[in-house]
Order: sequence, then structure tokens, then C-alpha cells
Amino acid sequence: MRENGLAVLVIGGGPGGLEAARTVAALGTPVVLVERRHRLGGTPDAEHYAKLTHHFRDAEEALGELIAAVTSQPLVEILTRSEVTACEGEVGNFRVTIRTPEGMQERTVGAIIVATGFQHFDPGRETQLYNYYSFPDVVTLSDMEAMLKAHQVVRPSNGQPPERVAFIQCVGSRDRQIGNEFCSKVCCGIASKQAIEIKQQLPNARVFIFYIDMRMYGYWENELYWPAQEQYKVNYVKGIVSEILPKGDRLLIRGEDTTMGRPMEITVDLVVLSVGMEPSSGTRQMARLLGIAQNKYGYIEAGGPSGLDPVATSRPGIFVVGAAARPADLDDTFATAGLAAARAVAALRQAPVAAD
Amino acid sequence: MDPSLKKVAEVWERETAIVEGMDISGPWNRMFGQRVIWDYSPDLIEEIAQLPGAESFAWCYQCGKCVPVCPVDVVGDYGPRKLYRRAQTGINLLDSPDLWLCTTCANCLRVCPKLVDMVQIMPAAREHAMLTGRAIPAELQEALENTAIYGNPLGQPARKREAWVKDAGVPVPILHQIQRPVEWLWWVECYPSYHPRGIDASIALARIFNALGLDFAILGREEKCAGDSQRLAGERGLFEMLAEENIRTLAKYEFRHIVVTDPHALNAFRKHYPKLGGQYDVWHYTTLLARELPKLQPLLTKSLPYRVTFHDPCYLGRHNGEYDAPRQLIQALPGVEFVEMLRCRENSYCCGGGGGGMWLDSFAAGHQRRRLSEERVLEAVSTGADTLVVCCPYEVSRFEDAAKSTGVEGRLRVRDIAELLAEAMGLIGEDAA
Amino acid sequence: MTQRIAVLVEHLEGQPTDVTFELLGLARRIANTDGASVQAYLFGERVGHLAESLPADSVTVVEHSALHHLAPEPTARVLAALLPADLPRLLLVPNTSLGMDVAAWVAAALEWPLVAYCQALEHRGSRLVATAQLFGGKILADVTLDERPTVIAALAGAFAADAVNPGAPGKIERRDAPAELAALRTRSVVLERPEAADVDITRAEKIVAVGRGIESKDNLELAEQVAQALGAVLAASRPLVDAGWLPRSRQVGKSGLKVKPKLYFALGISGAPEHLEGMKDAELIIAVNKDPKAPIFGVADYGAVADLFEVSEALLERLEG
Amino acid sequence: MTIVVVMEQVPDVVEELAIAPSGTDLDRDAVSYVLNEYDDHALEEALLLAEASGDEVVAVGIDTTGELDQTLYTALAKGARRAIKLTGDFEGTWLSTRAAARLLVPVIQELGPRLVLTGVQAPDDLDGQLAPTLAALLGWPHASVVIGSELVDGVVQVRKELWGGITMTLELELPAVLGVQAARQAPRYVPISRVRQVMREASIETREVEAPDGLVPAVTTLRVPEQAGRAEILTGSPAEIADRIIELLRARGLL
Repeated sequence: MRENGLAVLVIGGGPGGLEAARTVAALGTPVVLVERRHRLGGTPDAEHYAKLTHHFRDAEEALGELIAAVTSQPLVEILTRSEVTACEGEVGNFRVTIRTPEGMQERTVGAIIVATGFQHFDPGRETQLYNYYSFPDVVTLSDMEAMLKAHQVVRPSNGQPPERVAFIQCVGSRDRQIGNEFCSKVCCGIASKQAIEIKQQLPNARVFIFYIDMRMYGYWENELYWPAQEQYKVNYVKGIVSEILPKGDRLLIRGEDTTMGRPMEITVDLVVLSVGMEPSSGTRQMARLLGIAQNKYGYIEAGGPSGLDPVATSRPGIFVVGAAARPADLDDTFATAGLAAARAVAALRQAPVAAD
Repeated sequence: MDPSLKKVAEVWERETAIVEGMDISGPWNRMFGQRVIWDYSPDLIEEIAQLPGAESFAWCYQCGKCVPVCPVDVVGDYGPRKLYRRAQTGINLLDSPDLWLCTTCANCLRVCPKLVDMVQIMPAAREHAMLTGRAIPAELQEALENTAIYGNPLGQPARKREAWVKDAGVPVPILHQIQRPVEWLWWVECYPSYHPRGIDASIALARIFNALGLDFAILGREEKCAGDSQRLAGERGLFEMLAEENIRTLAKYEFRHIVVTDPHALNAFRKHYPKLGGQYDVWHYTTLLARELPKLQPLLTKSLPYRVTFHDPCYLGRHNGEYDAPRQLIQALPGVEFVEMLRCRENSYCCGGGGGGMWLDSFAAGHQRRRLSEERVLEAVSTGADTLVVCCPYEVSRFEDAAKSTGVEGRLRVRDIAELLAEAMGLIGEDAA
Repeated sequence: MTQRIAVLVEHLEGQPTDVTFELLGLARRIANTDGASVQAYLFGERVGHLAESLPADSVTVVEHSALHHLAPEPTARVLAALLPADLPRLLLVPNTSLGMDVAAWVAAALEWPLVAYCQALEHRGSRLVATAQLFGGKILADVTLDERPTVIAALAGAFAADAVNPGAPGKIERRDAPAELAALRTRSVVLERPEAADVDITRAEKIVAVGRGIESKDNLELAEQVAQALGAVLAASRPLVDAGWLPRSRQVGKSGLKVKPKLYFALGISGAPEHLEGMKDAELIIAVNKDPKAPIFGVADYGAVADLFEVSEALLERLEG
Repeated sequence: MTIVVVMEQVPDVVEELAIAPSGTDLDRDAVSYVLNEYDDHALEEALLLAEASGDEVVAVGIDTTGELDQTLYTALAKGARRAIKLTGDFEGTWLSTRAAARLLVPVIQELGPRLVLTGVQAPDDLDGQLAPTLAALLGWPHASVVIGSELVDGVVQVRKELWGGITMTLELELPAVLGVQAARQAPRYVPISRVRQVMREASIETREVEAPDGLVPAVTTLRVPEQAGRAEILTGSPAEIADRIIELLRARGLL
């Protein structure tokens, strides 16, 4: 085994990038971490997440620990407000150009980890899905996260706490019309988590979750879904809502209760759209720039030649983490971050030493 | 006559009828109007779930596993998960006929991933309905009142409880007369003491016990209903009263084990009397006789040319785990050909008599396409059997009635295992039934 | 002075009821033995014309609007006002809905002895002995009457209505309404007749009940005819109701209704215990069944081992022909 | 205001009854007692009235059996507010209706109810029914065979059943006495759990009373009617059977 002294480039300072950087450094390899925003933390930070699924950890606190673990690591060089603008070369000798506030920098790195994450599905001004842009009291999961974090769960229209809140699942996911034929994986758990938090903050509120089927992976079943139903009296109703109509100053949601085989028309104060995941703009941009394959939805194609490696991209030496490759929860993100770190360090060590 | 009924040509029609949200009122053309669900609320679910024992009502997540195995849903529109959903849409279980349709057969609990336990939920909900002054079906009310007054649901005098003994043709010692310790205290229970077909089985069993030289005695007039079905029908207080009296009575006598005719009594003694201070070693008679097979087998001398099938009583099988003893006894009968029904052992169908169903027959029939007992005898006939063998005293009369009402009376006879054994032992004739 | 045996005349809507004549017959038989006379108390509003049709030696008529339907309080107050002066040996009152209220009230008010549920009244030696039916008819009580004036509340249907007036029509004596009627605390008395459409078998006096022996739904018509001819309502055992041949409101038995009619005429009912439970308290049970071992014969007063269709047709010939 | 319900325990006619050696009473050792079924209806009717009017129901009974507590606790569990038990030197005796009425009158006068309800009859009221007897001693209006009642503007409207479905509707000034044949609805069921709870929480007021004159009915002898247990079988052709049936019905006034 030999060292060539090169660093691993990690693109993205969210949970996946941070964990990858932390692990690479822990393995004794230097890291260059590039983050477009002015600070680390990624989407959970940018969108003011209140609590993390599934241990109800305070998001700020948990991210703070993670960030501290990276910033305190001397082997990690952090470049915020920076972007990778060009990349050439191959494993063991990637020459990348990085635009930093101080100017363009050229670096040679041995391997690259892409942790550019996802963005929330946008219900769309043009499509006016569920009138998100028309009705102030129709919000998304991320809007609700911010309200929960501020302990200010209110109807945006009047600032009053809602008496009745309805979650609509699968907004922007599992939909051929929209083009997102995949399940976003986390929304069922997050809606259930938010429903619990709403009941904790507004014990008298009635919370409904309208769903096609509840996809509760692993422990989310007993840690989120069951407590929400059994302890927090959240009403789960099988049957997705078709439309939302204004009714006085409230909202009428219409759909079919498929279990009962009967139409339903329920008046509520606040509707939360459980919007799914899409590849972030950074993910799409980096994929193009790095010349790695994307799938039809724009996510980075993972799997490698074996099809079994969840962090391998189409280009040797470039690895992908978490939601840049597929809808992913934090478990997936951390698991792939650690794996990508190990693969990157291994690739670095096996690559030929640079000619110069 | 129900005032909401009016006569239209040859049928009676209800003035207004809303069934499961469907308004089926209207003239004879029966146009349906469908009701929109306007609200969901956890309140009615919570009203049930806050009752001690009924917590699991709120756990249902609508997987639907319970519905296909629910014997009531097979003949109607029921099923535990539906109760949860109806409550969520505003139908109060406490005011709904659904409250009285469950037979506590426990088949739903057997398959439920979330352990929603109707065997505990139903008694709690029924008791709550009674305590909150809701009307209960008249048939059930009469059975409960009879039990409170007479110690049996039939409303028969206590003194007559031992009257069958004089027709037994063999000694049936009665403890208050013999005043000596016995090995086996035979708990006869109500239907085997009073109902003519129950008495047939009791006489058969008394003769078998005698032929085996069993040291046994009965309580006779001092015995009161063990009370398990009354408890399940919602009358916990009545059950406790009966149990306390029975425990006091049993304390007066020396015996080593109890043998019961009735699986419901078995269930009460095993699971509920201990909580009230009554600890006994209790056996169902089929378990005892199966143990005695080495002695019994040589006595089974007469060949019985029957093709038989067997109905597992819910409270012997699913509730107390005894599936084999009755089958061992049947298979020991010379000449008998044994066939199983499709639904047998753990997923056995229910006769409809448990959980108070014995005293809700007309009420239940009014909410079902056919009785559970009728469904079962048709299944029995479909096996080609000519004899339906039972070992729970609720079943003989229920299945015989069902055979009549389904028109298979001449093709299917209902016999207690004890009757078949006694017949093979030459202790009773074929027509003793 | 000749002793009198007094009878309270029960009438409904201008007609004396059958039991009135039964009591007058009983009174006559007692009077004949004792050398007493029969006195009828006829109270009502414009009922005086009935007096002549009553086989009594004398008819005491009190007419007042408050007595229109023989309501309990006014009737009892008139009797309580008249009896201390009239002092009959016996006052016979029907043990009916109208009579039972009056008999007990009057006896208590005057502190006279009373024998209720009386099914027989006869001389034993020089004494009169009344026999009362008690404990659901399971026990008879013989009461030897003493010399005091006594009220007898006699069961309807227990005595023969064979009284004839020995001589000319009885003496009719009109009395003024006693002052008590001016201060009544019973107001507004109205009679209502049932609507014909309602059939409540628990309240029917006569029931023709059919069981599986009727064989098919078409044969119900014959049973319905028998019921009509007897003035009875049609009821059934469970299998027929289950089959939908008759509504559930007609079902007798454990899971149906419990009935206690005066007549229960069972056609083709074998008598499962569940059925017997619902009807065994009927006063008179007559059963027709082909099976001599049918358990119904265990509770029936009279039974016929016969074909129910043949017996029904023979009955119809006699009742309608 | 108050509605009094008088409740009585009577020998259970479901049991086989035997006559005491004295010949003038049942063998009380072999008797089991039940609540008079009509009194149960009287209680139900009283509770229905009270639920509509806000009156207080007081259940009153004379303990001739030593077992009346169960009946009174059940009444309390069903909704009666008070229960009063009269005890005295008459346990195990067959109390005459007249004597019962005399014992009850002072209690009723003290309670000052506006209605007294009791069952239309009892299986042992040889010397008449309790309701009219009480009415006579109290000097109040009354009606028996009541199948429904309603308190309206200071009077009670009563439906009294005659026969063949004919009913009489009366208005009685208050206070009044009603002998109830059937409550407007079947007597409610009260679970034993509730009765046992009441037994722990409520109490029955007991009054010791003196036995009055005419304590027992003036019976000369009691006997069991001669009655065949099984049907008398009518024989002959269908025509002969029909003749016999018609004869039987005529003899009983049923035709």
C-alpha cells in the first residue's frame, strides 16, 4: 500500500457530504469539501428541519455535531460559497477547477464523492397542483418543518392555529403524468413524524393522513406510524385526495375513502402536501460536468458494473452518496457516505502515482 | 310489528333504511343513494379504546386479515377492521347492531398482526353499553336475567338441574348427598343439565364414566352456570357473582380434578376463576376420555357405519388449544369413516353460539344472510358426512335447528362425541338421541 | 229482610259484557240455595234501558255522566256510598280490567273481606266457600266465607251464564248519584279501539300457531282461515318465520315473543323447548300433530294425533258453514 | 317531586310449589322468591316518568322474605334515588294485600309523592290487588292495568288496557295510584356490575314496623288443582276431533 498524498474531493456539504468527508479524513486521507452555500448543513439546514426522522433528534443539534466533527478535523479543507466548474483526468489524477470567493482554484484530487442531494418536488405555478400557489393554507412538508421548528403551526392565511390538518401523500411521486414514477420513500415517515409533532404542539388539533399505501420502511412502522395512530390519534384514511376547493375561509378536500368505498368531503384548515424528492439542480449540474450517467429522472446512475454497488457511478473514481442517486433517508445517506468514503480512499490507494 | 315496516304486495319494506352509509330507502325498485363521508374522528374509537381491556381497538391499521376469517363476515357485512372504520366515520359501535354480532371466536385475533383483541374488546364495549343505559337485545336480556335469578340462562329452577340423573340408568353421585371426596368433580353446566339434547349427551357421558369406573360426582342443584358466555356478552358483574358463588360451593367439597362438559366452562375455570381465587385442575371430557383410550378402546365393540365430520368448538380449540383429543376419540370408533371439513382445527368455523350468541339467535339472524350454524351444517354436508360430531353443548341444538332450516335434516345427524362412544360401547341405542 | 246477592254490571259501549251474565248466573245459583234475591248494580250514563234485559230480581240504576265508561274512581265511589246501607250478603264483581279496580277499592274502603281471582263459589254445608286461582294457576285457595258482607272478584269465563229470571222482569230502582261524584278527581275518560292493521300477538286472546307441519307457504291460507273463524291471530314457530313466510312479529318462542293467550291452537308444531318456552303459559293449549311423540303434547291440555289439514277443514266447515 | 314505586318479592311460579303442613300457606322453605314481574314494569314506568319530569323515584318494599335488598339495590342501580325497606315480625309469612297496604300508607304519606306505582297484580294477592287497595286507604284516584302514563300539567294521563286491544285513557288529578300492567318499554337491563357498585356505594333505609291486623289472608285450605300433566288426547275422525275442539272452546267462552 502506498500513499500518493492526493486528497478526495467531496462535492456537497449536506449530511451525506459531511459524513463522507468525516470518514475519509478518519481514514487518514485529506479531503477538500466544496459547498455552494455559505454554510454547511445542506437541505436540512436550508429548509429549517425541526426534528430528524426517525429518532426525533433535534435537526440543528444533530447537524451541529456532524459539522463540528468535520470542521475540527485538520485533514478537511472546507470551501464554502464554492463550486466545481471543470473536471478532467481520471482516477488517481482528477484535475478540477473550483470557483471560490477568492477566485478560481485548480486542484488535483485522487477521487471524487458527489453528495449533491435532492430538492423537494415543486407543486408548480403552472400545474397548480392542489392549488399550492393559490391557497395560502396549502403548504408542503418543508413549509411545515419550518413551522414546527418555530413552534408556530398556523394557517398562513390568518395566523391562527389550525383545528384540522390534512396530509396528502405522494404529491409529485409515483406519478407517470409528472414523470416521477418512483416512490420518494421518506414522505410517509415524515408526514407521520410531523403529525405527531403537530399533536404535540396542538393537542386538540385533528390530523388526517390520506394515503395510497403507507410505506413505512423498517422501524418507521413501530417508531412513527403506530405511535401516530395509537398514541396521537392521527386519522389514517386510505384514499388519496383528488382536489382541494375553497369553502368559506376553509378548505374542502374531496376524494374517495377506498376502504369504505364511499366518497368523502372533509373540511379542514390546513393541508400539507407530502411532496416527494427530485434530484437537486446541483446533482444534475455535477453529473453533466463530471460526465457521469444519469437515469431518466435526472438522478445519478449508481450501481457500477456489478449493479450492486450503490455508490459507484459510470466513471471510475467518482462515487455518489445518498439522495443524489435516489430518494434516500438519512440512514441511506450515511450508509452510502461511509461506503463512498471507503471506496474513494481505496481507489486513491490503488491508482497509479501521478506522473509529475 | 316494527312500525317502520309497511307492507308492499307480498313483502315487508322498511320506511327508511340506511345501511353502511347507503340510503336504501325507497319504493320497491330499491334505488340506492350513496352517502358521502363528511368527517372522520378518532373520538368514537377512543370511547371504546379507553375501556379497560379494549385498548387494542385503536390499533387497527386496516390490513383486512381479520375479515376473511371472521365467521360473521362470511354471512354478513362485518369483520373487526370494519368496526374500526365505521367508528372513524361516525358510526358508534355502542349503538350499532355490530356490538352484538361478535361471537368471540378469536379467529381474527389468531391472524391479527397488531393483536387487536376482539375477545377482550367486545365484552368491555358491551358492558359499557349496558352501563350507559343502552338497550340490549331482548333475547339476551332475558338470558342474563334468567342467569341472575336462576343460575342458568334457560330460566329453569335450580332444583331441576339434577333431575336428569334419574334417567341416567347408572349411578350419578351428587356431592351434597354423598358427602365424600371424589377424584373427579364433573361440572355438567346448564344445557347438559336442562336441554333435552344436552341431557342425552349427559346420560351417555354418565354411562361412559361408569363403564370406565371413574370416581366422579356432580354438584347437582348447587351448581350454577360457570358464566363465561355471560361475561363475554358484557356481564362481567354477573360472571363475578356466579364465579364467587361457584368458588364458595366448590370449597365445600374435596375433589382432585374437575371434568367439564362445556368448553366455555373450561375456559372460565382455566383463565378467569383463578383471578377470583378459584384454582382447579380442569379437563374437558374429551381430553379425559382420550387419556383413558387404552381402557376405552376395548369397550368400543360395536361398529358404527357412519361417515362423520367434526366441528371444533371455538372455546376448546382456538381458545384452549385442544384439537387432538376429540379426533383421537372419533378415530377410535370402529367402523367410522372420518372426514375433515375445509375449515377445521385452528381456522375452524364458529357455530355462532359463543360470546352470548347463544342468546342472540334471532337478533343475529336479522343481520345475516344465514346463521353461522346454517353455514356450518352446509359445509358439513358438503363433505359427504352423514353425522356431524360435536363436543360443546351449545352445538347440538344449534346445528340440529340449522339442519332443519337448511333442509338437510334427513341427511345430517348431529351427535355429541359422548353419544357416539356410548353407542359403540352398546350403552345407548342409535335412537337414544 | 231477604238477603241479597249483588252483582256489578259491567258494560262497554252500551252492551253488558259476557261476564256480567256469568256473575248473574252465579248469583242466581247462590241465591236459590240461600233463599236470597239477586240485585244488579247498573251504573253508567244513559244505561237505564239495559236494566230490563238483566236476569236479576232488582236492578239498582245510577246514571251520571262521570259513570260513562265505568272508570275506577267514580264506580267505586258510588258503590262505597250505596253498599253500607244496602248491605248485600255478597258483592260479585268481575275480576276484569274494569272490575278488579273497583272490587279491591270498595272492599278496602269499607273494610269488607275480598276474594279475588275466584273461579268457584259454592255451598259446603251451611258455609259458602270461594275458590281462588293463585300462583299462576298452580295453586287453588279455598276461603270459607264468614257472615260479613264479602266482595268476590270472579274470573271471567269461570261460571256458566245460565241465569234466567224466575218471574217477571226485576224491579228497577233508580237512585240519585251520590254527592261524591261531584268531587271526583278522575277527569276525561276516553275509549280507544285498536287499529285493525296492528297485530300484536303478545296481546292476542286467541292464537292459531303453525309450525313446520304446515309444509308450504301456500298452506298458510288455510291456517289463516281457521284463525279468522276462531277470531284468533296467526302466529308461527321459528322455521316459518325464518323462511320468510310470516314476519318476525308473529314468531312465538324463546327467540320470538312470549305469549299468554286464552287459547293457543297449535297446528303442526312439534314443540321444541325453545318454542314451548314462549307459549306454555297459555290458558288453554290445543295441539294437532301427526307425531304422537311430539313434545307439544307434554304441555297441551288437549291434543289430537291427526292430520292438521283434515282437522282444519273440518273445523272450517263447522265454524263457517 | 317524588314518585313512589312499591316493589314486592313473590314466590317464583317457575318452581314447583308445595303446600305447608298447615294447609294454609305454601311450604316457604321450598319456595324461591323473585321480584313480582309487574312491579318491575311499575319501576320502569316510574323511571320513564321521572326521566321526563325530573321527579325522584323512591322504591319502597316490605321485606317478607329477607331477600328484598337485592330487589331494592337493583332499583337503585336502574335509577331510583332512594330505597326504603319495611321490616318487622312478618318474615316468611304470606302478607295479605290489605295488611301490606296498611303498612305502606304511613310511609307514602310521609314521602308525599305525587304518584304511587306498583304492579297490577301479584301471584298471591288473594284479597285483591295492591294499587286499588292503597288508593282506597289514601283516598286517591287510581287506575290499574296501566300500559302507559304521562305527567301533563298537574295531572297524570293514563292508558288503561281493557281487553281485545281496547284501551281507556283517563286523566287523574295528583296524587294518584297506578297499577302497572306493562311499562311503555320493556324493563331496562341493569348489569350486575352496576348493581354491585350500588351495593358498595348506596344504602337502603330500613324502617321497623308493627305487624297490622289481618296480617295473612284468610285461607281455609290451599290445594294443587287436579290437572293432568299431559294432554288429554282427542280421538276419532278429523270431524269428531273438530267437534270436540269446538265443544271445548264453547265451554270456555272462547267462541
